[in-house]
Amino acid sequence: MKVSIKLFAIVRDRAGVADLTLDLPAGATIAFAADLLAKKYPAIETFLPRCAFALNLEYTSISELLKDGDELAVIPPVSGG
Amino acid sequence: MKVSIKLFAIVRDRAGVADLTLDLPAGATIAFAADLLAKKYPAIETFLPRCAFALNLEYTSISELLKDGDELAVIPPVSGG
Amino acid sequence: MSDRIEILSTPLSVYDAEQFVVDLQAGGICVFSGNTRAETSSDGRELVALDYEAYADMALRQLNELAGRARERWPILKLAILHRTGRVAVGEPSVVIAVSCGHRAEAFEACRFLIDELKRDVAIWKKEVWKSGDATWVH
Amino acid sequence: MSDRIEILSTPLSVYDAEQFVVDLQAGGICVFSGNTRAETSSDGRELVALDYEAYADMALRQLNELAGRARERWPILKLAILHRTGRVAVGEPSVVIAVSCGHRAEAFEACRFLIDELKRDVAIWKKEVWKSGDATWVH
Repeated sequence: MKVSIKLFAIVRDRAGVADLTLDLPAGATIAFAADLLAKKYPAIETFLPRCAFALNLEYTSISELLKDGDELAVIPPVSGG
Repeated sequence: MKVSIKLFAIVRDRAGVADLTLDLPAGATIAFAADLLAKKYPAIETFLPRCAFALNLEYTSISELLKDGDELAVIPPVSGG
Repeated sequence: MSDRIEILSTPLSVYDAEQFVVDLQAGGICVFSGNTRAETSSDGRELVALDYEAYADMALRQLNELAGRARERWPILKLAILHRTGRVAVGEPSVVIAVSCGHRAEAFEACRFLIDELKRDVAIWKKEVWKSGDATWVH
Repeated sequence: MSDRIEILSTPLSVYDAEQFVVDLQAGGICVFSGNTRAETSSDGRELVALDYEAYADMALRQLNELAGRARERWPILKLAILHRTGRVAVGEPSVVIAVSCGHRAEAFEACRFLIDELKRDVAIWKKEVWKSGDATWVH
């Protein structure tokens, strides 16, 4: 299944990419996708534990299951305002 | 001695006058001037106990002594803002 | 220290007050505008305006003193306090307060303090003006 | 219900936000403007701007949900939340929030709630841009 990934701020800068698509096995969780991202972009590995995740625009837990067509965003600690 | 009196809002409306001068005996207090105002303008008598007094632009107590040239204002409960 | 404290008989500008307090050191600006609110009395009369009267010499002295008390409590960069006299129609501002500070908490607190104290103490009065033509002092 | 909630790449107008929330039923309007504050880093570098980035789809959804939570807690007449993306120079606003209510306490509280929650939760990030040319994300 294909999951669209969005990276922002420091994570996007370190990975050098803002949008990508991951091809994941059925039953993959957000944690699984995060591990894959860490392997693909070693520069973000140490920062990922400080990030939250948003699935289809809503914060969710890393144990959540992904499905085909999902949009998964890595959310570094926010600093708006 | 002459004391300048200023009336505002409901007290001014009831008395029908905004500014006047009272001729007071030496040693007169604000309370004395207030009694005189109540006699001069019976329409304000019942409202005066709800009023504060400002002597030369500052709130003060009715036991304060007046002196020649003072400006005494009757301050109904304020409602600015 | 930069304060703009005025009692005016002409319409107040929230924009001017806010622009006055803009400061390169300001991270937070809080502006309060107190407006005449549409109202219907218990006996069905409609409010059209509030008429404000001030003991201007005293009120200005009080507002300056109030600004000084706020500056003692919060690290205020700039502040503006504007208050109307005369007729203020429904929807129009009778008072505008703007405060700039390094951080937002201070700006909110100082602005709230200024309007609360202004209403409690300052020598200004308002009269409700009803559509029927009659008017009643608020005391 | 009347909300104006926008993420904009162009300069924010405190005036527009305030005018948007004017309402005949409003006795109190509270406006907050969060600005880039001049700053010098511990090693002597001068801040020239903040660069804002938003996950706009999510941030707008969050801000709308936030507005809904504020409306459940306070009797809000109108509200505006505007947030910048892109470069915001020292002295310029990055966020403007305006709330109108019948009474002032509600307006202050709702406005404060909105900026506090926005900063805590909404998918927006800023980068400090220094005169030296380097830039650091605030996380």
